[in-house]
Amino acid sequence: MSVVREAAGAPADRCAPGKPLYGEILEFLYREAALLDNNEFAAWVELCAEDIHYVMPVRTTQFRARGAGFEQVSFFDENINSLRTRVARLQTESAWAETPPSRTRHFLTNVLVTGTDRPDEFAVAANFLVTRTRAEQAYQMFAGRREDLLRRVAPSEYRIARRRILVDQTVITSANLSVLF
Amino acid sequence: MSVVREAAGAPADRCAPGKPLYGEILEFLYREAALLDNNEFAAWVELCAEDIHYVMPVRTTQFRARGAGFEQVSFFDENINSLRTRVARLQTESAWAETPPSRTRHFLTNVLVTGTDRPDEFAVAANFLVTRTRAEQAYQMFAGRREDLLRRVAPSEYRIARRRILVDQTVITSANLSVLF
Amino acid sequence: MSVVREAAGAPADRCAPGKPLYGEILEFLYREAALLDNNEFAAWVELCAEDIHYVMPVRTTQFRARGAGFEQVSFFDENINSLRTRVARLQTESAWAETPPSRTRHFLTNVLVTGTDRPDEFAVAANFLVTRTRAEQAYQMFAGRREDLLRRVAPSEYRIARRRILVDQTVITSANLSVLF
Amino acid sequence: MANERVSGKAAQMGTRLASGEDLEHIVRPEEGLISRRIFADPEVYERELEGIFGRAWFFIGHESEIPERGDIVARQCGVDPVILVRDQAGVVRAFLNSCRHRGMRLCRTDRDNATTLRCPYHGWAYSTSGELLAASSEHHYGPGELDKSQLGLIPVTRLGSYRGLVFGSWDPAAPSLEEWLGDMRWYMDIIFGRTGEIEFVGVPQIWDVECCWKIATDNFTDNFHVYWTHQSLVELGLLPSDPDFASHGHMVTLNNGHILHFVQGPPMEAFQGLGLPKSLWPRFKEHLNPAQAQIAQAHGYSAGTMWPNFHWLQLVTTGDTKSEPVGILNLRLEIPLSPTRTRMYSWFAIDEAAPADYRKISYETYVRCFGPSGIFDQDDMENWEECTATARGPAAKRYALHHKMGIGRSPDATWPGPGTSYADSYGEMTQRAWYAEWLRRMRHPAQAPGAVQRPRARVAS
Amino acid sequence: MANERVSGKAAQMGTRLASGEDLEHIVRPEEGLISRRIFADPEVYERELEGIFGRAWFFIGHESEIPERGDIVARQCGVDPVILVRDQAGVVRAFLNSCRHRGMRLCRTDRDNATTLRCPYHGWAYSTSGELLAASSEHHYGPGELDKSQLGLIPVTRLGSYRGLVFGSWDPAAPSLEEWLGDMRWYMDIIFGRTGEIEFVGVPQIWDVECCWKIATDNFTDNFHVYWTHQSLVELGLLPSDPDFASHGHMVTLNNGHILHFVQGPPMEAFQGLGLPKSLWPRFKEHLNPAQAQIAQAHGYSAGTMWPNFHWLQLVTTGDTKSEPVGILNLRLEIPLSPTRTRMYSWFAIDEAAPADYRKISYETYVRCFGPSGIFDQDDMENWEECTATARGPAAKRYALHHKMGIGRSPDATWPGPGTSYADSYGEMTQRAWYAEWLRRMRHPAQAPGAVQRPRARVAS
Amino acid sequence: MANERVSGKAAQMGTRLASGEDLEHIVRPEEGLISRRIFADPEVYERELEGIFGRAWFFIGHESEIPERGDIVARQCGVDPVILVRDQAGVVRAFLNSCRHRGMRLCRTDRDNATTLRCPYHGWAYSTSGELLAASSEHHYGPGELDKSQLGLIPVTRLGSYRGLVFGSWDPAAPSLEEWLGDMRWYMDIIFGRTGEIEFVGVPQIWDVECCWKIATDNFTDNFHVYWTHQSLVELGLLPSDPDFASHGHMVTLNNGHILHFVQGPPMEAFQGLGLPKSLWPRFKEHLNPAQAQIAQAHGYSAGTMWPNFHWLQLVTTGDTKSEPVGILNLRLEIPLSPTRTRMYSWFAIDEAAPADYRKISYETYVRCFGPSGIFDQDDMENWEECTATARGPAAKRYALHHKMGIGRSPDATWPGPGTSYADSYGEMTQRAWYAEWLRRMRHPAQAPGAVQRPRARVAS
Ligand code: FES
Ligand code: FES
Ligand code: FES
Ligand SMILES: [Fe+3]
Ligand SMILES: [Fe+3]
Ligand SMILES: [Fe+3]
Repeated sequence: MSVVREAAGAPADRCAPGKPLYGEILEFLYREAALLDNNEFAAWVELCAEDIHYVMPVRTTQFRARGAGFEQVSFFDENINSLRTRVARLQTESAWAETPPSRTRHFLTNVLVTGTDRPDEFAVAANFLVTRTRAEQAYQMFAGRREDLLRRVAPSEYRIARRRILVDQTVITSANLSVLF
Repeated sequence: MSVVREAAGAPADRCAPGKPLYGEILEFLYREAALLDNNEFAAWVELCAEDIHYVMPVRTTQFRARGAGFEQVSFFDENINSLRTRVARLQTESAWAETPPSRTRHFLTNVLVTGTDRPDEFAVAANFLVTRTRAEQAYQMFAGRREDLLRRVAPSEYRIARRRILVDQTVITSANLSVLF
Repeated sequence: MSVVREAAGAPADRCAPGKPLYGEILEFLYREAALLDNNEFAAWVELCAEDIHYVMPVRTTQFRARGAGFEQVSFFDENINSLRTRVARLQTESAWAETPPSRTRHFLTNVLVTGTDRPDEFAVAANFLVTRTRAEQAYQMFAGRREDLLRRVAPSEYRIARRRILVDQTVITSANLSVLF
Repeated sequence: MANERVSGKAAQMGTRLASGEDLEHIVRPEEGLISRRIFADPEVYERELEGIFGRAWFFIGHESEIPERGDIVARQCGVDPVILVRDQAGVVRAFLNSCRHRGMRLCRTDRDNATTLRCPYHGWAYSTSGELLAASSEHHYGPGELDKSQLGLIPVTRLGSYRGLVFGSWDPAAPSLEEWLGDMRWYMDIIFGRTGEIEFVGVPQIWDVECCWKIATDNFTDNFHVYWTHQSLVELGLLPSDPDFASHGHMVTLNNGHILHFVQGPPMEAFQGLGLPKSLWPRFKEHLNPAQAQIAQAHGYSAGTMWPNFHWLQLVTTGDTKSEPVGILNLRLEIPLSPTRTRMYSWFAIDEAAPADYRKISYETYVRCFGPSGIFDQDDMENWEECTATARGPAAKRYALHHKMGIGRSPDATWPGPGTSYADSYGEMTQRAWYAEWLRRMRHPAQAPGAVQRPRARVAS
Repeated sequence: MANERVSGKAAQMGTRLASGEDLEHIVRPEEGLISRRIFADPEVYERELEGIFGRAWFFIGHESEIPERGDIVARQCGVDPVILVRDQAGVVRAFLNSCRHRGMRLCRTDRDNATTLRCPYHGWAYSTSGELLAASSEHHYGPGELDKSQLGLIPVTRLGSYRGLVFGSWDPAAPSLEEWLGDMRWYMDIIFGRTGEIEFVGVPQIWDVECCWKIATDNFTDNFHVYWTHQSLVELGLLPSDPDFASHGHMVTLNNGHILHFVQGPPMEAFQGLGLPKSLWPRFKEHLNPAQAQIAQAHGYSAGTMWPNFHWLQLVTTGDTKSEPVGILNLRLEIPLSPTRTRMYSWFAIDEAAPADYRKISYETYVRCFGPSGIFDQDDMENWEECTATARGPAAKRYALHHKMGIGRSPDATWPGPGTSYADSYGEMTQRAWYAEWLRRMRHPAQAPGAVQRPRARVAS
Repeated sequence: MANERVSGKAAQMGTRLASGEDLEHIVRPEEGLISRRIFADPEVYERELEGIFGRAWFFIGHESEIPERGDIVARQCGVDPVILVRDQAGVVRAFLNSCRHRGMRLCRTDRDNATTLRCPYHGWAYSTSGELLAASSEHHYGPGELDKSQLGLIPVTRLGSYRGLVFGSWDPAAPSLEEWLGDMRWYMDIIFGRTGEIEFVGVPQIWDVECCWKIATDNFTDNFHVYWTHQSLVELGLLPSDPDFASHGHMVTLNNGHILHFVQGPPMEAFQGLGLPKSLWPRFKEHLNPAQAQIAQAHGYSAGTMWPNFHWLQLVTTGDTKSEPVGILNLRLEIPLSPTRTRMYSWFAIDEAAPADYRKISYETYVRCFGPSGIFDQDDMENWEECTATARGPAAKRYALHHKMGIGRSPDATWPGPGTSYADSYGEMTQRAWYAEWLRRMRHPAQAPGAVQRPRARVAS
């Protein structure tokens, strides 16, 4: 385990692609995404830590000097209870927005892993492109960057301790956000 | 070669990102995709095994309890002869759907590799996003997951023994499927 | 450093995924993309070599026998001075096309690395999907392949010595190309 | 209770367009002149929606697609979404896929099996035969406010079935299905009854093409494009190298715009008996009359259009360069989405009597040759899109397409079947007949489209 | 200088459509019959743009969204883009977000704080109160060519504010905001004034739904869908299992199409006092009259529509299965983008007097339950899209939806508030009142839409 | 054989819109008042298609783009797709890119070299001069059914060329190209003939902008936006810091809506002689008359619009902060795709006599400054999109844009060229002249658009 725990972002912190830990985390991300795309939500929520904060801030158009436009108000602002409630809802046969289910695909690229000041926690950032279609629709798209804090709980086993979903649109061009990111 | 041959999907079977075999397979997938995107179809079909089954099932909207909606009827249901015929057709100057050619790009992400009970065969799954444009058109998109069975025939050399193209749309929003996946 | 310097494209030249150099280059590409997506243009242009040639040829629809349709005329044909001018412009508060800024995401996949006849230079090709949204717009897409020549100037440090942006559309379905690739 | 059907003044749209042009002048089937204008024009399309899709008979589905009680498929009748269902009594029915209350889509899957249909919005529940079993919060309705006997699902106004093919029409004044199909039934017998029952296998392929729906229908009765459009297959040896190869046959025009071809293939056994396995040929005589049986025996290819947008393609081909030719029965339907966008349906069908190995190879050959990935169809769609794209401009709209081939040709009185038949299946008689029916329909628009109606009769099947 | 306002002949569109149908025949609110045709028809939509969005009063934003001088948010008034700004004198103003010169959008961010607005195209600069401070290349204009005093920003024709809610209208002949809201103000006091000031927190969520805007408005005054549409939450125990649980209340219809509901929740303290913390209840009597205070005290839920497209939702719920119910105030606005596409706005608001812990849990519960990701709202949007999709076809357009619940119910004279009130909040009175106003507006189209105008009065706030 | 040209009644659309408004009232060029309504309105756009794009003269391509016999480029004439081809005799011709048979697009590549054009659908083959060489299955046509002499490609109705620029019109009654260009030719000589021949280099850049085509044309004759829209380049020192820097010149309005500017640059040698290298300046006197040569010598910038949508931009600039200014000749064309979407073409052109190093640096500077990636153009497109977006709503449509600058300015009689000239190139005379021609064209719609026609004359070039 060659992860160094120094100031975030410093080169020494980086866990470069090709390193075993990077590969392990990549595999976790891919398997996690497959659970979402396969509607295995109960298994997915098991990967969330008890203290998870899962948030997707609303974005607005702002001048560059005012930052990236992420607002205090969010599209998602979830803890483990509310995520479990969402998942339980998806298990009913009356969550109409997903009954019948949408068909999603989570494309994860540009993954960067950085150590934190805790040896078992890693800052993992990834570009996400989520495509979604339901009924006879064309593909809807959600693009952005996801900033995760992953906690290693056993070899090759992680829990999502924090997930910030930084979506690129200010106006979501989708009827709803009944899918997870 | 650290691939373990046990029950499919068991953790011991997984070939994690970063392992040499994973890298070898990733390179194969990328080079194979480049052949398709560069219109090098003759070279591409050489990568197909004599016993290949290449299939893209039609998908329908179904309640979750009835599964993922993949039907018996397919958009593609090919063996080596029919694939070679498709490729031979693309070499003529009268396959109008691709004369002049479409411009495609095969984006492969979320690759997972699993061993099988044959030491030379690997189950390789990848998300695919294929973009396509021809003439003055906007991009068309095809998103889904590809489940391949790759057979290692020499170091760094593979043949596609099976390819299941699990597309996410039920209604293909493209005039035709004259491109390969 | 296991890169072999032989005829370009020969298998011996390839630097397969999983090798340390491949990982190093991947990380460079991802960090470079993040600079663009985070509007850190000044830092980005520092990654360009003094002798950079940055070009995006216009593409036309042609019969296959006439090649891939890349023309002599380009959408971008830049040297270091013109890139620095573009970046300086983006630092003003009056480059209206990007004031307020677009929100882009550079998805890089299918990365292939090949050695060249110079030990410190590597041919790096990647599929790019760039999504862009500004104001209340839906996502615009740019898909294609990027062919870079990267020069290693220190461990884990590279400069972009050449970038060819091979876009798939003949008609750009975007009001302008005020974003970088 | 207020009557839900209220008469509005019938729209007398006629054939004159807002621009001052008259469809009578720009669509002249008898002269073989069809203006490009009708292929990309929003106003023409709006009139087609009412005048054609609001009142002609349309294919909805095949009875074999809903074999069990409670089986449902979601489809269209014309362009309106409907469900085709086999009710609990086994009767095939079709309803607007829209709740009587706020119009919510009732069936949101492509297919299902259900005993009741419950609306997600307020829970109104309907039986598979369309009755409203339960509304929502019923005790909050006052007397007469909720007449459940009048609030069953809206049945497709006219429903009929011939040889398992279920058709519907939204026009209460439409002729019966039998009358409308007329002599076309004689030919449908050959395609859908030659060996007993025909079965639609699985689900259709569905895909959207950026073309006018009429460009596609025009192509489905066009034999002489095969050599040229599918030239790549000629080069590969999958099609004969004689440009006339698909001309050795007859075309037939019938009342109400129905049209068809029967064509002999190359002089090989594989191209006789509609490409069916030889073991099935004796059945022709059992299931058909002698003239029909002889037609089935003597021909390899057939294409027919049940006006306006439902087609059979009976073909003999192979999906690769190494295999032997095999018969295929392909059914096609075009549903317009806009003046220049069309949803395509393609089904594979087969004789219930067919042996298993033939079923398999016929299906595989179908998938490889037809539908969006088909090595035949791919190139047709390129044509459809580009024929449509060039018809959009104001200059193009001034010019007519050319449909004159065979305009002076005499019918072949020796043809044993009904209708007007012509020897030599290269010609544009069938297209001219199709457009003549189109023009006739555009002249007489639908009943008052604005009336607020409640469904009439319960349902008929 | 030429007068920029030029009279064109007023369009007398009336209610007759090009097809010959008459809206009077197909929209019959008094009978509970609303044709599906009006939910997906381009012609109806074009008339709505002029007849409704060009002249009714529309919510633009809340004063708390622009607390400081120079604060700006970019919004719509009707469907036209406007900026809502607090000028340097502290006056709230609204202007068309379009430069007087070539029409460039002046404010291209969602929010900003500025002392002047400078146009990117030629640099014309405006004060926050709309004056043109400087044009471009002024010395190149001849005498009378650039009358800056006449070239200030185009103010929203009528602007008004009630309880911090800023509304605008493009109709110079519109009644005053007070007149237009009329008795609705009595109820708005309860929602927006029960404990003092209300604050809109942060920015709205904004998203686009492929639905007719009217399908959504119809839903916002519909109480009896809750049990069925949100059945998943009944299953999880987040909603009561009694289908009548949301019926224990009153609905009210008012002049000008305004409508609302007040509903008691389950007999628990959490569902009293509009779900507000008990510590705030004494404030009701301080800020409201006794009848209003009693209503606030006795109810848990309320939904109101300030005609046509602005809604409050006052609810008590929990966002997960482990928490206690909490009150939420959610504001909603629908801006149509096309006949079948609508931009949705959702704001979270809260009493300024609310304690910090309640603010936090109320906000979190709002995010989890409402807006595009909300476990409530998600399923509503599925309904909106599918109700719209089924209304497009020529057959569907012949049939009416059913809005008859309570058509014969007598008003409840004991209700202490203004308007016509009905006991039992399951019913379709409020929808019928909404459509009646819609029809009235469609009968009397806007002033001559074609006149080339220059802005009138400076601005009023 | 039936005559393929059938007269329909000519549409007398006039200037009155369906809403009752009259274009005469809302477009008042003489007063500098242009209603926002015309920039996003589907009805106005439909009328433009017939009234302008169906009958004005349009730039198709430059002869240097098809230097060899058989060279073809696919383009538009107006909005209809055409091919521009140099036939085997070397004659330049243009045809509708649509097969005479079913309308299939004949040339499906952007450029090609061919001796014959064969249609993919049924194989009809045409020569490069448009003759139908072979149809399909010809022996299946009866006598008179296939008159090949009448079935050549549809030529662009009128075709003409001036200084290598090929223009076409679909109006048989159009004046000759020479007449139509009129005095504009005097100025085109300066731009396209100053040193001999001009060459269009390579292919155009093509991209789609979500704007009204007229917003872009308006911008191409606007000089005083440069300082403000391109302020970022002022900040970087690529443009002078004096807001008046582009005003030192003349603007000219001509018959038929043609308009142009000639502007002096800063008093540096690089900004004289149209920015061409000094070595070429002596050629001005050889190729131009003295007045023309003097204009070429004395100016650095020029912009001209060959009404309605083809523009030259002659500029002197640098693409980065380290280089010296260099001359650029950029040609621009806008093809509308919808009321609010436009396809942009941008070509780089250069004097054939130009030395190699100048060619290179001029080209590179062009790419960096103009077209979609250009550090100049990028910001213009932001304006075009946002000016269009704000013009969609019913309120915006009531208000006019402001085009009054210089409305009272007197012409400058000392200008040596034809037309009405004004000193000081900051002004809106040219826009007013452009809109006056637009209004004139909209008053007199095209010939009977509904006639089913067959092409007339073979072709003329
Ligand atoms: S819409 Fe079906 S029950 Fe209300
Ligand atoms: S458009 Fe605003 S200054 Fe010209
Ligand atoms: S369409 Fe060209 S040959 Fe038939
Ligand atoms: Fe075909
Ligand atoms: Fe709801
Ligand atoms: Fe400019």
